[in-house]
Amino acid sequence: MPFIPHTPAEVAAMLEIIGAPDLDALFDEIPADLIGPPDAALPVALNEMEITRLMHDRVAQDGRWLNFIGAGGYEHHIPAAVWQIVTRGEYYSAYTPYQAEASQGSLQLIYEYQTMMASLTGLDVSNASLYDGASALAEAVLMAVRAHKISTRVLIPKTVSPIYRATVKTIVAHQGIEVVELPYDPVTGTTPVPQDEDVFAALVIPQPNFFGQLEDVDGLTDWAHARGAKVIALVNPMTLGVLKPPGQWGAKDVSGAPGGADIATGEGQPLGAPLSSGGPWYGFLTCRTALVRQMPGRLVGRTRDADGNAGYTLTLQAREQHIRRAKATSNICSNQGLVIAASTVFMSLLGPEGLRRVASICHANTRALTAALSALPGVCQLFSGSSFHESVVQLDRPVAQVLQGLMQAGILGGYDLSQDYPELGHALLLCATETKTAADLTRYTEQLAGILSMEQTA
Amino acid sequence: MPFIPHTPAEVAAMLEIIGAPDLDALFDEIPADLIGPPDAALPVALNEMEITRLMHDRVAQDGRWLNFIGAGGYEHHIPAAVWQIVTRGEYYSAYTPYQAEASQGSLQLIYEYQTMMASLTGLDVSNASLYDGASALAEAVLMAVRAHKISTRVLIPKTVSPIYRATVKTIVAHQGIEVVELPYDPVTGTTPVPQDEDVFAALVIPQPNFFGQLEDVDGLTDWAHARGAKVIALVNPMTLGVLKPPGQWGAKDVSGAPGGADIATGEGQPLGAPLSSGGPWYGFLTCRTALVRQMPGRLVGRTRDADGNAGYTLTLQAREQHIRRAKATSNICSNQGLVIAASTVFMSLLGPEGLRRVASICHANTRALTAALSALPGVCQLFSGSSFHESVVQLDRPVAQVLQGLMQAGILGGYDLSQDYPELGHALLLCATETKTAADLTRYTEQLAGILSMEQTA
Amino acid sequence: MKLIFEHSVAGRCATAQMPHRLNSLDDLPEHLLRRDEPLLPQVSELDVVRHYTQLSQRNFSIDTHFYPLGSCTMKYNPRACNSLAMLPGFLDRHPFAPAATGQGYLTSLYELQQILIEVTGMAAVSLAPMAGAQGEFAGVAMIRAWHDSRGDTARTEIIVPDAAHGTNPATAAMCGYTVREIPTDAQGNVDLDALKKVVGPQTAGLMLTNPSTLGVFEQQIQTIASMIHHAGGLLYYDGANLNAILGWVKPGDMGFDVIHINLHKTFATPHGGGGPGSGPVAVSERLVPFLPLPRVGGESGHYRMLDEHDCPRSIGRLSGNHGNGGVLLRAYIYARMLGGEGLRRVARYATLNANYLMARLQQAGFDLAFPKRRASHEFIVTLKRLKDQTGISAMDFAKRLLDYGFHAPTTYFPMLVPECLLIEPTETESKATLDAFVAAMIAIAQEAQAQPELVKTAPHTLPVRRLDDVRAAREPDLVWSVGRECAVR
Amino acid sequence: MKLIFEHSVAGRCATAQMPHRLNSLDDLPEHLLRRDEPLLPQVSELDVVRHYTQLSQRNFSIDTHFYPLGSCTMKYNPRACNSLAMLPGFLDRHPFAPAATGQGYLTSLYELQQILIEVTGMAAVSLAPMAGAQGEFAGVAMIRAWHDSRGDTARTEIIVPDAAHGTNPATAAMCGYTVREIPTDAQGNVDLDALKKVVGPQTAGLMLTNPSTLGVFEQQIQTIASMIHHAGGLLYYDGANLNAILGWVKPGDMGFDVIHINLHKTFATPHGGGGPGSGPVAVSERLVPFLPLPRVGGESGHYRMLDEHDCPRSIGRLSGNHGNGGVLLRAYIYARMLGGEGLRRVARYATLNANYLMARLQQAGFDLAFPKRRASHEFIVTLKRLKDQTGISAMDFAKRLLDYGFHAPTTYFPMLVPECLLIEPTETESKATLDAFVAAMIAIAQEAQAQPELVKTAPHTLPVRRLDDVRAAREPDLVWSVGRECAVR
Ligand SMILES: Cc1ncc(COP(=O)(O)O)c(C=O)c1O
Ligand SMILES: Cc1ncc(COP(=O)(O)O)c(C=O)c1O
Repeated sequence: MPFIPHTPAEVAAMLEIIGAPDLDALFDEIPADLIGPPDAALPVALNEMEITRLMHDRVAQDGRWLNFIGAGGYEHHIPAAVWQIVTRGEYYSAYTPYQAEASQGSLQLIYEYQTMMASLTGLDVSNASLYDGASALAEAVLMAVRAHKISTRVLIPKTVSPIYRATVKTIVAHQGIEVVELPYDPVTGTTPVPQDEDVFAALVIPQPNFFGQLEDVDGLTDWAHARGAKVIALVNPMTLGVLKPPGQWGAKDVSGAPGGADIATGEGQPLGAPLSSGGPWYGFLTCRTALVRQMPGRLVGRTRDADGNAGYTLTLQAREQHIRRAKATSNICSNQGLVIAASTVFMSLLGPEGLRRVASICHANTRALTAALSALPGVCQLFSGSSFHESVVQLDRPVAQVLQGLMQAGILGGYDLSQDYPELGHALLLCATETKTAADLTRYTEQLAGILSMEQTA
Repeated sequence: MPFIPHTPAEVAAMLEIIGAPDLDALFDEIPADLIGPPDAALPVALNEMEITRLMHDRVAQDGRWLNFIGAGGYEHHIPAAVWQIVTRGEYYSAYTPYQAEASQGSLQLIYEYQTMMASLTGLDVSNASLYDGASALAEAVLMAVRAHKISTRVLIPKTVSPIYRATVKTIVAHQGIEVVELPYDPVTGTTPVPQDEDVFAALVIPQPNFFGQLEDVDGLTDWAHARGAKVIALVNPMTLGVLKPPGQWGAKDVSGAPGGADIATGEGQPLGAPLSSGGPWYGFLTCRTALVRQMPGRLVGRTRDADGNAGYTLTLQAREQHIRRAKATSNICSNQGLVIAASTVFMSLLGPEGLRRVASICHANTRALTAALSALPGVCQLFSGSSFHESVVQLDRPVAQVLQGLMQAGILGGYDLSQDYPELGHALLLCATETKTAADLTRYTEQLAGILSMEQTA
Repeated sequence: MKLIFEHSVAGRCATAQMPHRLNSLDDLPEHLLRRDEPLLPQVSELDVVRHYTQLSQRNFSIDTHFYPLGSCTMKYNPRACNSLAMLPGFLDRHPFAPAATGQGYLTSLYELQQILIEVTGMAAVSLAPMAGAQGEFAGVAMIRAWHDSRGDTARTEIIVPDAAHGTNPATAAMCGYTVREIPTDAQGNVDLDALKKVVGPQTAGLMLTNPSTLGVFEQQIQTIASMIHHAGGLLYYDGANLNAILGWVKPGDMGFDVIHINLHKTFATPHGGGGPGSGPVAVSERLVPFLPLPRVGGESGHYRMLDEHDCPRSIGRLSGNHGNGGVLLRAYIYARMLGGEGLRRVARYATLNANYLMARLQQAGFDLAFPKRRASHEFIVTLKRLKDQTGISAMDFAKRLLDYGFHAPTTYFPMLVPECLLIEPTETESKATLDAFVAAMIAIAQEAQAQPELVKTAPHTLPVRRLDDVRAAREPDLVWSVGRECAVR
Repeated sequence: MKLIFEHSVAGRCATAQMPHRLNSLDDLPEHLLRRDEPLLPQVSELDVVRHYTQLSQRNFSIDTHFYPLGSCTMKYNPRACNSLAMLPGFLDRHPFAPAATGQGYLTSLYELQQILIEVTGMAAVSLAPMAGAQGEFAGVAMIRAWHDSRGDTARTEIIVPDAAHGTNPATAAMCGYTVREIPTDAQGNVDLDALKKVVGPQTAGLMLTNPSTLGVFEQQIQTIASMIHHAGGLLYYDGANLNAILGWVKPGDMGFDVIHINLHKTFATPHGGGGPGSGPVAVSERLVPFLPLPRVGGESGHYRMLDEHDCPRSIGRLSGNHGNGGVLLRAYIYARMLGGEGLRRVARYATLNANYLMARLQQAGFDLAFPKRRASHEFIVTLKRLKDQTGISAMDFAKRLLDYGFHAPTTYFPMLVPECLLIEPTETESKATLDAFVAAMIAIAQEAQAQPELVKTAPHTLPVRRLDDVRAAREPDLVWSVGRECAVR
């Protein structure tokens, strides 16, 4: 019996103690008509050897590719130590640290994670993760609206990932929140300071934005703050090794309080989570101390034990669903604990200098690739202004067709923008992280040159 | 500086304490003419990302194969838990448990291993491993000669792996030991009871032998014992789930003492070590209590601590080189600790029933494959008698040529015996373990049929 | 133990993880760049490995301890699920890589969908929700979408029993509903009279866990279902306790319209110190169009993710991709290793273990919350009598269990049972382990009489002693900063 | 802790690891089959995972503790070496698979050979030896083969300094030589006069570790080499301490003819609780024909294992395959991550750490065995004075260090220094760790005066207290059998 240790003799002894004649009797409180027969449609058991062969075959089927897709998920080197450590049973098979004294490992690690994320984003506090970047943005929107108290209008630029915007809409749909999308400047691919004069609760500012372009975060922050709204920074944490942290966006505010975004959120994947077809990744969320009681998700605090020694425990749980129920800041319960454990180990291994270098090389590689591709006939860089580690090029023919051609050469050439942004024409979003060598960039360039030199098929 | 944590400030502080002006000064006792310049011929450092890419490329280059080679290394399913557990840092990065109190993990595990191996082979005690099966056989020969005291002649059948025989010769070469090779019966592929009437120290009995055939272990054991010689069993531990253990070979001896082999040895790889191009595997060695002081290698014993609780420690070290020096039973020091840790976890997961089933399926698969192949024109099974999970078939053309053809179809078809045993003609040794499905056997059979149906190339 | 930051030395780094150079960023506007240095530790690779290895040893976990945390289904997480889901090819695949490059992966997900449909008795499933609570969200949002699609927009309430997990009312609120809580009767069933009183035209639906978090099977489920359906509402099944009936009772057959499944419970995916989980949501026929996106569609060899074009009436997306892919792979592998028969066995033996443990504890003198009922896969012990006698609370008792090498059961949930321990042994634990746990429970009960202080001040053998929760909440210390080192043990 | 056998229950098994059926064996003769059942545990997968996970926590290791075990070079074992060497394709390859299916693997080995040749200054290398001692065996066997090849068969002795590791004399004996031990002078160098007396026509060779196991560099090495060579003998270099001079001094340049390298020391491959190691043996030009088999030969894209046909004068084979392949891969990966510069840095910082630690301990009042010498990568503290004063031995001191969370240095080796601690910090430890170790040493020295019993009865905080070694040897209990359960802690 896979994973069930009982022997017939034990079962008999246990039934005897229970006073039940047989195993079926244990279900005797369930209305008999509800109990079904064994399900013949389900497959028969495979032993570990068989499933191992099956999964090896499946993964072999999917091949190895040279990947230039970014668009919200980034291929980075993950040190071997990261997942070797976090898949240790003590982390992997523990649950939420409800018994603090028996969970100091997870708890201290989360406290360290909170510290790192708060510092990286330049804000005061961090929670212990949400599901992913898109849903975390939705939670940030809800949080800002709760904090603002007056308006339920939220401004989200079109330079935020379309899929993130869709997710926000799904999740905030039933709370009377009005999501207003802000247009972008077709020349720079960034969000101009809006003309909007209505009251609103929050402005979301992506940095870098979905096109890889750098927004005028200072101007946007100051504009929103001047109107009494909260600023939600949507950032790629990998870039924060070199880009100005949300906590420092904009001017210091008149009252002398620090300026900066009020909330920062985003996808934690670049910090140590494998692409893994999209998950598990995690959403991070940091904010100013003043907002902490509006924050969804778990928080770990440092405290003292009966001997006065430091120890760690879940805290401020009065915000959470298991205490607050219908009045909780969110319904979230399980989060992405193991992935933030990986991130914590990842950030420890990289340190400030590693993060800086990785980010700088991603930037340099994408710049170099963009330049090389743009030099080809039929290709041009779409936006002016600064981009970080993604950029948009325009092709002389449908992107899907070109990507198909690149696939023949083992290359995944980028993300086709024409579905989400038809106004941009044959626009391709590409990304070359630190994992790409000069030879990889050349290979891409040469293959694309080859494809574009062919007659265009209908 | 890869893996070196020092900062310039720390280096300066440390030099100050030492009282050395600079780092070079630390080498000032080394004759200056011995110190060379930096070595330009060595490659420059790769960071982890780069070496990761390189090794992934290398492993991809080597491909995936359907393997029917055995000949001393056997493809078995290894439960995922095995190497996930033993590569935990606490096992992986510990050394020989010299400080027993700080090494109870490794020590208790070895004690468990010793118990399992002793029981599996039907003998009294086991050491904590030797390097591999071939070198362990050499150590067993030396041990038997020491124990016998009179003769230095050792009989080794030709049905022992040629490479094992070669290894024994290398290792015992300088101790005046005469190795006599015993012929095999060309009909059964097994070793007849010898005619040899001279005194000898020990007889090696392989079971199954290199051809996969089962030897008359009882007859051979009794014959050797009747002549006052020791019996060294050379066994595949995986088969001992179903084959008679060495400790029970032959008749009980007249004095009422148990019969059976005096020493058992062999390659531990089938019990949880990956093929891994040949290593690290390990040699096991078990024997009767009476011989324990002749045994090479480490031994763990159970004892008590100051409170009377059970604990484990290295023991009987007076046999070993670090105490006994030139008079030690062997020069072995580092052994194959991590691999026996894997074996111990492996045996625990399989248990007696698992071992039995795996062995029985290996046997059935090889039988089925042999039968299917033998039914092809141009193929016949070479030996009569019983074989276990390897068998020899004779082809109508050179084996190398056929193996080459099978490789085109992604199949490694077996081990070519014609180099080591030219007298057997076009003989191929094949092995189908439990990892092979019926479809795999069919694939092999069909491919071979295809190859053999072609005209023979010169 | 020191914090990783306390190992930091300016200028140190884990060099093998460093790119060789820092590339120039001078093409970027100065004012968009970072000036200060983030507070990440500057440590060596050995520092990191040693710190987090040592830290890990300060956790209880399934791999090291019996972990009978009620409602959480802390069963053995097979190691093969981890290693196979982490094969390099699976890890390297980008979510936006074309479906053609992911047939191996998508086939696995598609087959998982089929398995989940089968065991729930529903018509279709979406794997998108990333935990149980998000599955609940999707479910209640679909209930709303269904009512809306019929123009039935006056329904404003979701009914939730008082025993429900906090995620249920919280979810209903997130979906804009008012929560109507209903009480539980003495046998742990829903109080039907109370239910009758709150059901009406304003009822959008009812959320129910069955077996409930009280550890008993709701026997009147069919009556309840018809009451709700009769009033025009829909039934939501919180599948957190599916482990108890897997392969025996299909939520669809009980009359439920929507269900989420906690793969990190019933399907043995790891809990990872808090997550990731996965909460696929399955629905009956009428709700299929509303399922969240994406779902795996297509046919063998040509599977792909269905999107807004395929499913225009979907409630939409819940995440940037399609849920916790790696968790889904683990669940799939687990399901295939168990097969149909094995999945059915899960409920049988989880129930056996719970009833055995319950019987043993009852015989040892512990009070059960529902002594007349069968346990499902879990059950409740109440220590109220002990508390009244000795002042020792369920929390004290729980802490003392840690000293005996057992993770504590869930405490103070469900809230309606005073001083409760919700105990869920799961099917993967052996009789010997359960017996050892009973022995510890008995020993502590004796200590409670003989040496109450010992229990009240527990734990005594863990890396820290009892932690001050009040201080943690009053003076929140949520992030570290330089100079804030404190007593180390 | 219980033994795994004590968890065993008849009829239990880890089902997922079971083939579905037992195949008939009735074609095999009855008398060749097993009748009894081997004593393997009958346990579940969770039993196994939990038992061996818990057990692991009862070990000190590099990943958890500072481990300054002299002569063993317990440096950080990079995790990437493990994961890359264990890529499924490497693990699945059969040793007899044709070279064409292993070019990725063989290229790595070939390049490792080149790296080892380069750092040793020798002409060729064989990766076959499976640990240092087997490398020694191969080396001495080659010395013998060389003399034999020249008809110079009257050489019967190998000279070994008294400070040598036990494997040296043991190896010489295995190769049929008589061992001539020579003393060490007060500065830790070989006593040249004594050497002169034993060198002669009967001398086959000399085995030397340099820096020696006394932690000092043998300064007269060039003189020694010419003495031995002059007498017609060869020089064997025990490379266990290569970490101390890696990239600075090449054994070949010192005049050595043969060297083994402990990859599990200098090249950071794991020690695995005792092994596997790897002991490649490198030789100067004249010994090349005798190198053990196999070696990797051929050229890029066409590498293959050289065998008896290629190298007919080889001393032969030492194992069934070609050494510890997986260990070789790890060493290769490590070497590539360090590169030439990084390898040279190893010796520099290993030396820095040793000299720093030595200076600190000396300043704290500890006696050094060779106070006038530089430490190489290790050094010796002698506690003779303390022993005389307090009765506290090096062993007591070592056990007390465990209580402080440090693995003990090597004790009582080399034997010629009384009450010695041989301390090797390695280059991967930080100053902070060394400082903490010094603090512990000082604290224990104070305890030795103030509370000697505390030290004599240490350890006090480990899973077991001081173990009775005498009992272990007098009443050997080497295997367990049913009914032999004993006190558990
Ligand atoms: C009964 C019940 N419902 C819902 C949930 C929420 O599931 P998740 O934590 O996966 O969001 C839980 C989790 O503990 C639960 O026990
Ligand atoms: C100086 C010295 N020589 C030789 C050896 C033997 O090496 P191995 O254990 O790899 O056989 C050692 C091992 O500890 C050693 O320290």
